[in-house]
Amino acid sequence: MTASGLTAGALAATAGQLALVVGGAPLLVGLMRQVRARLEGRAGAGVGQPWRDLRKLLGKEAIRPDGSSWVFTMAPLLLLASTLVITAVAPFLSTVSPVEGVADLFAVVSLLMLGTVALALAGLDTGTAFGGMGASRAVTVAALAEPTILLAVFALSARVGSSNLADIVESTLTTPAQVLSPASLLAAVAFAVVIIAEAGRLPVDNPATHLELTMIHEAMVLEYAGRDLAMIELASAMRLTVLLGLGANLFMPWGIATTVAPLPLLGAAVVFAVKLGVLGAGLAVFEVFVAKWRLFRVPELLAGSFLFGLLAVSASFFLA
Amino acid sequence: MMAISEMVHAAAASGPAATAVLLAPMLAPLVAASAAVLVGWRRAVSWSAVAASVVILVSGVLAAVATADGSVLTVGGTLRADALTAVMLLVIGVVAVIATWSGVSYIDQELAAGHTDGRGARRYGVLVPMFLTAMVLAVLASNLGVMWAAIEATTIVTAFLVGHRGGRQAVEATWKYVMICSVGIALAYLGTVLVYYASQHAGIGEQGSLDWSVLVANADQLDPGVMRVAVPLLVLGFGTKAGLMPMHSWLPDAHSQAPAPVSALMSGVLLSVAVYALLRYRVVAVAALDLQFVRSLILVVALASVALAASMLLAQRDYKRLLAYSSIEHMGLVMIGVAVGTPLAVTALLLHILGHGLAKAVLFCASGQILASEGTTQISGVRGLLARQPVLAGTFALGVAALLGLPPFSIFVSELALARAAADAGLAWAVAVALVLLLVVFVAVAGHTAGMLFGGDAAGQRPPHTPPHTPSLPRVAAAPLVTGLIALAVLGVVAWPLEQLLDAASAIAGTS
Amino acid sequence: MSVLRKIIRTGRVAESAPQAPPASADAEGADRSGPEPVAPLSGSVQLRHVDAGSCNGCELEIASAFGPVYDAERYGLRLVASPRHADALLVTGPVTRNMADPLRKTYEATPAPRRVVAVGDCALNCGVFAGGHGVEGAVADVIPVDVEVPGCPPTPDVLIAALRGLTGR
Amino acid sequence: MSLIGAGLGVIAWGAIAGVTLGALAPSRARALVAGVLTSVVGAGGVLAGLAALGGQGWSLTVTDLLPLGAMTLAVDALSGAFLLLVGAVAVAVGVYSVGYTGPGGRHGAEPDATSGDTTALAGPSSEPGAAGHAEGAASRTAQSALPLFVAAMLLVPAAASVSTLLVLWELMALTSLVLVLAEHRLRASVRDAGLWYAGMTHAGLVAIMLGLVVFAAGAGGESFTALRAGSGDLSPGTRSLVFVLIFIGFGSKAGMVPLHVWLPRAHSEAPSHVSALMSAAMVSLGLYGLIRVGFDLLGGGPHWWGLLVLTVGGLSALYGVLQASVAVDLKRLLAYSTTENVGLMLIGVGAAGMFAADGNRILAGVLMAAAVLHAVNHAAFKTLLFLGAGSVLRATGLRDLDLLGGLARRMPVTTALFAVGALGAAALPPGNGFVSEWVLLQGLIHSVTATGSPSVVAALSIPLAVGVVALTAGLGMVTFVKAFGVGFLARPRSTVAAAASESPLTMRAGMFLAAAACAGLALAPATAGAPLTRLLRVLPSVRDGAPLADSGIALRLAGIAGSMSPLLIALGLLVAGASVAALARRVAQGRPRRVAQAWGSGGARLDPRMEYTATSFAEPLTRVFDDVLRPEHDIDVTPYVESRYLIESVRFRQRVPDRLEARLYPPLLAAATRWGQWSRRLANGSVHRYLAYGFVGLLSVLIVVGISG
Repeated sequence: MTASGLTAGALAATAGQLALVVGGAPLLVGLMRQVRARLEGRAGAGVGQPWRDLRKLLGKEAIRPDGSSWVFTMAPLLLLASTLVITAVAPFLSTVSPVEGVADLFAVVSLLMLGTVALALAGLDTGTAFGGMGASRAVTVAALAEPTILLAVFALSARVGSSNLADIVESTLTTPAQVLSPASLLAAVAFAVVIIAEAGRLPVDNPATHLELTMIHEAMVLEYAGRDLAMIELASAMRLTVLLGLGANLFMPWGIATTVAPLPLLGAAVVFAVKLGVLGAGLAVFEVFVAKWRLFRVPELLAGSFLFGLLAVSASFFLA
Repeated sequence: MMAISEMVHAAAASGPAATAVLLAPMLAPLVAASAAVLVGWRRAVSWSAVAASVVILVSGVLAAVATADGSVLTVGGTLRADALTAVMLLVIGVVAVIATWSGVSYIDQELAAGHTDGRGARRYGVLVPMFLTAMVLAVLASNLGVMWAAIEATTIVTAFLVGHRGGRQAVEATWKYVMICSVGIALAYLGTVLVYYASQHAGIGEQGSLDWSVLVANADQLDPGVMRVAVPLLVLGFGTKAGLMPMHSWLPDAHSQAPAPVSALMSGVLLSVAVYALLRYRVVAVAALDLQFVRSLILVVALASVALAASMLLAQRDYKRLLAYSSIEHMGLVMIGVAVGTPLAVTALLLHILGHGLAKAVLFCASGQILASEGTTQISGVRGLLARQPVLAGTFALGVAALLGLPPFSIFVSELALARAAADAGLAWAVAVALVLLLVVFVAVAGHTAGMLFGGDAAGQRPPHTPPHTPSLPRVAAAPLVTGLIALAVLGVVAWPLEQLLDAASAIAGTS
Repeated sequence: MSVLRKIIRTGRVAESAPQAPPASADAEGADRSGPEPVAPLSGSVQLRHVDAGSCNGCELEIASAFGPVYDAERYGLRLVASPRHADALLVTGPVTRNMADPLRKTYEATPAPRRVVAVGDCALNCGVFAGGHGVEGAVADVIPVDVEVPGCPPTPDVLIAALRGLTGR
Repeated sequence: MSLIGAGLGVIAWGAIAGVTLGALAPSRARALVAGVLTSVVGAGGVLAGLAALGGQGWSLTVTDLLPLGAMTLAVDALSGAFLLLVGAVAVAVGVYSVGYTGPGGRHGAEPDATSGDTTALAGPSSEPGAAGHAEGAASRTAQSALPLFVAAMLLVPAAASVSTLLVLWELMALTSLVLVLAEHRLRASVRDAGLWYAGMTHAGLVAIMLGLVVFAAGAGGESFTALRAGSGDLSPGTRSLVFVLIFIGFGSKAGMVPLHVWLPRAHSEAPSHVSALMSAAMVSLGLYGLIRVGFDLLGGGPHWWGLLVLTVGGLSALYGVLQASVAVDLKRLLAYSTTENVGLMLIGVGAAGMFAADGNRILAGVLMAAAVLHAVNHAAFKTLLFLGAGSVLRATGLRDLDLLGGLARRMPVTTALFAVGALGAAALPPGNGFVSEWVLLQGLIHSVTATGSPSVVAALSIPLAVGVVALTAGLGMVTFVKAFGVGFLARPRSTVAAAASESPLTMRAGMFLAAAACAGLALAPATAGAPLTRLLRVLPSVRDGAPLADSGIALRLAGIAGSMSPLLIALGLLVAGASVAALARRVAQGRPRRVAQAWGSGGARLDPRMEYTATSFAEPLTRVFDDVLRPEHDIDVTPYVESRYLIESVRFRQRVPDRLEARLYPPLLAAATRWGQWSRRLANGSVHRYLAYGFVGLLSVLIVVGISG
């Protein structure tokens, strides 16, 4: 394959995973809701419901609260943009990427935080009590989750000697036994907790609540309507997808293409979709069994996962 | 520069010029004093004291130029000037100029305020120049006995000046001053006699000698047993005059009660003249005894003085006493230099003496003005001075900054050099102790003066938009203070006018 | 694990969906012609519930409509917290004096295109509270009403049928 | 004449001109003169710094200056980095100060003492404190001290002998003290701040002086050349003593815990442009001193030196960021954030020391480069943030975040520029703080693979360090979301905030310069690669390799795997954002957003008092870190006189004091006071007693003489 062919293929891979995540993220959310509905004995609205919601929101009027500034209108753009950038750089379909070396795992984590910050600022900018409350809670949770996620990243990249996403994935592919190393397992647990916290799932946050006082994510976006809300909804779904996708490919990368030939890419897309579906369904099942925790128990959860992260890192040192 | 130097050298070679250089600083104040005796306190008389001080300063400069290469000026067998003397003459001259200069307006203010009368003013006009003469004599005397006498003469003169203001406190201060210094006089006398005894037994000269250069030349023949007793006595005796532990206790009272210019002279010069005496004796002592003994003795006294000053400064309530204790602290530092005694240490301590003299002159004169304007010497009675009297408070603040050892003022470089010298001599522990004590001093003094200087006036009662008071410090009072500060800053930045002289002086007094 | 056992034992409790109403005009009990399902809203309607002074009877029925048995969510309906997110207001009860202004504000806060569903007799004509000293009037007196659901309280299937007219599913 | 010489000449003459003209200029022109000269002095530093980083060397000895020593100056790449840093900060600050110290503005006014009270909504009723202002930062003293302060800071990295360094160091302390005290007439707290600052800085000086003097005595000379040559002659014990002493000394200037106590006071009470200079430039000179003496002159040391620095750095980072995250005073928040960032720099330096001791120079080089890079980045964003805070202060007279808000619409430029700084400080991409934290983390990550079999200490300390960096990053994010979100967004919480107007042009220009520096550092950090390599050549123990390979737009680490391209990330964000925006515009079909009243759950009109404040924003964190922060609560319940069951008013106050300070310093001060009170008894005025002292003294001396003789 020629160099230009390689580039073209890599571009295709990136475009493919962008399309897959953008298109699939609402479906993943729909799937999770559907699983949950079935477990609750309900029929459910169908996997495509989030897409229907988005389509409707795009046609609706957008509203800006009196007294807000450019931050309020820019925040959804930044949230979506940062998620798109993560989607582009993460190795979901192929380890070969035209944007290799642009962003490593630290950068990805920080970009996720950037989205959180954008939304928190927007919540504050509304000038409402709920907006401020949501922002305060969201950044508190994020601030406590960030150390955990960085430690998990550290544990993963320390053994590889690189925080480059593709390198980590390839290293796991070549030596599968690594996955079962204590460092990796501990990191996986820590990472799982972080996914729950960052994506605003139970027991940290209840995505389906209507009670403002219990909200975190929802409270920040109470003022958004129409296309702005659509962007936020899409971005939130994508963030969940990206987090699950990272979890899947960092700890179970099998199926990912190591070339950019069309067939492996297609296979990788299918495998990736299946992995996400399984993970999403699993998360939904998990959510049925837990209730939302009191806000001030959340730090305990995160502290626990921080400890896991620390153990993972220490393990990677001692058992390297 | 060269031309002047050659001129002076040519002059020094011929006796009369040297005589003029050495006699003028003693005679000029006497002329001023007799003028005061004759006509009482007049503007011209007060300026004549300034003129006499200028004469001292000029002869100091001439002596410095003449002796910076290590040569010695002598007049008969009694007066002698080497580089070390020249430095001291400079110190006396500089401080005297500032003190007498600000004395001009000070006594006028005292008269106007009714704190003193014509007789008091005349007495002041007579005694201050005599005080200067005595100190000049002390540094010029080639005989250690004469030096002792001259230093003790200052006690007599200044006793009247301390009591100048009258009143219970002043009299009490005078009483303490006389009492304690008499003890010091006696101890120093005893020490001097013992040295004389030792020199007699060593067969120096005909019947022994107290001539410093002769003693130094034959120091190794002096009986160590006698010198071991003599040296502590001298340290305690002259230490009394220098305000060192444990004979320091006259100092805070005397300095706080004396008229401001006199306090400036006492603190800025008198103390260091006593140190000068010890510095002369140290050369003899080190040669006669072992270095370790002399060093430990002086170091203990020095560190104890700094420690005492630091303790007393912590809870000080009176700003003139604050300055007095700060003098004890600085004399302690200088004595650390004496204890170390390496050329670098001597250079540093001489610069320190000069810097301290200037800073104290400025500060005591400024505190006199503060007393005049605020009517109290209590620290808590003065608030927000910078807002009301920017010039006065500014000079006071800068003086304190200089005193605390902040650049660009020369005390910083001399302290630094002292620390280096001590560390080089293997006394890093002493440096550590001294620096920590200095930190305590710094915090204490800074805290007290910050209370006096900063804040809105009248404890922030004044709203910020009323116009500030006009500076009420008269120009004639401000000029000497500002001059002193500028000199202090120049000394701290520029090396050339003094470096050679100080090196020559350190070659005389320093031992490695 | 007991939860899991229960889930397995219970299975699906949602009743099978009744036939979608052919047109909203046939919606049961609509005494004035409801609006055509608006195109952008088709398939997804978020509802903001406003209790304007209800006796809580209607609330019970609404809750049950969104419960497992009737499962209103399967038609693309969802209750939301903010009127900004809502496409339609679900107003119950007669409008009391204290709730008139909040109701107007809620209506104002809802982005266009927006619908108002008046639920229950009280919302339609104040029911037994008509003429009460604290009652401002029916919902239609305060904000324009698009869909009316009569009944005291309306049963969930009636409610759902009316709401399905909005989603078109 | 080399460029460095020219630059230093500009600095010296600019400072002299600044003092003279600042003192002589009429009050109307003073702000302009002082500002321009400050910028000129800064530009001299930038020139010299760039030349030095470009590979030039320079040295000069003037024996006629500085008695009992000689003014010895030498500039190498390490000096160059800090010359550039300080100079660049000064340029921006100089431009800014023209407007800030010029006429107008509320920053001279007494701040609202009743913050948190209901009356605060009324705001200070006094008119802009023009007169008070002239007495403060615009006073003759303050204006002429400004260029001198900058010059002193710039010359510190050029000093090449112990005396020169210490003189300049103290000159810097004195001039900064004068500037901190500039507004002493307006607020009583200024005096306390000045005192704390003076005391702590002098304590630092004592440590540095002692350390360097011992060093010089052991090495047999006081010039840096002599120290470098003689450092091998020192015994290990002496070397460690020197290192610990200078670490304490320079650390106190850098604001590490527990010597940071002056920082929140001085930085918040000083005029804002001075805060910027102190926090951004002066603090990093503490880092310079540590690197210069520890790694250059001493040439590195045993493993535990690094561990000590790492530990203190970690504690500083955590404690600083925790206090910042709950701070309510904007400038205090920024000051604590300085402690945090200094902690991060120290983590880098400490880890570098550890790996250097292990012989891993490549990794040590990367970590050292991370520390220096972070110092530069911190300087850029902290300048910007303090200048932004100054603009707010000038416009409103407020530093209290709880009373601010709504500035985004009233001061759009300030808000946007502050956002740039906050992005950098929160260490989020595409900000500049992210870049250096990334390098730092990379260095730490590779400690596993690079060291092979790491020691137990390293295996425990490095993960903890990573945890600290990570937690710091998270809490830093909270801090700056709070500072920006509460301070600038939403609706104003007080009438003064509602009446704010945009700052004058010069102030905006100064902030813009700082923001441009932030952007440059954020997007093209790889250009720092060659200068950093040159800098590391100065330090023997870390000098192998080139830490940042200059590979165009991507930032690559040499010797270890790791790459990231901030420019492409920013570009990606821009492209993604722009295309999403374009799509959204298509979808919107020209329908504008409706402006509606914020949704207040249908209740009455939203009152500004219903908004979340900085205090409430930080409440969850305060609870989470309750054990460390120990906030003080104070509840006053006032019942009606008729019945104690009927409550008329409830007042709740919460303060988060500095625990560390409260634990350490009051006992010390109390002990000093007791000591002082006790020693007063020594001088009770009795002549008998005084004479007794003399006799006891005489007796003991004679006894000692008798025994020893």
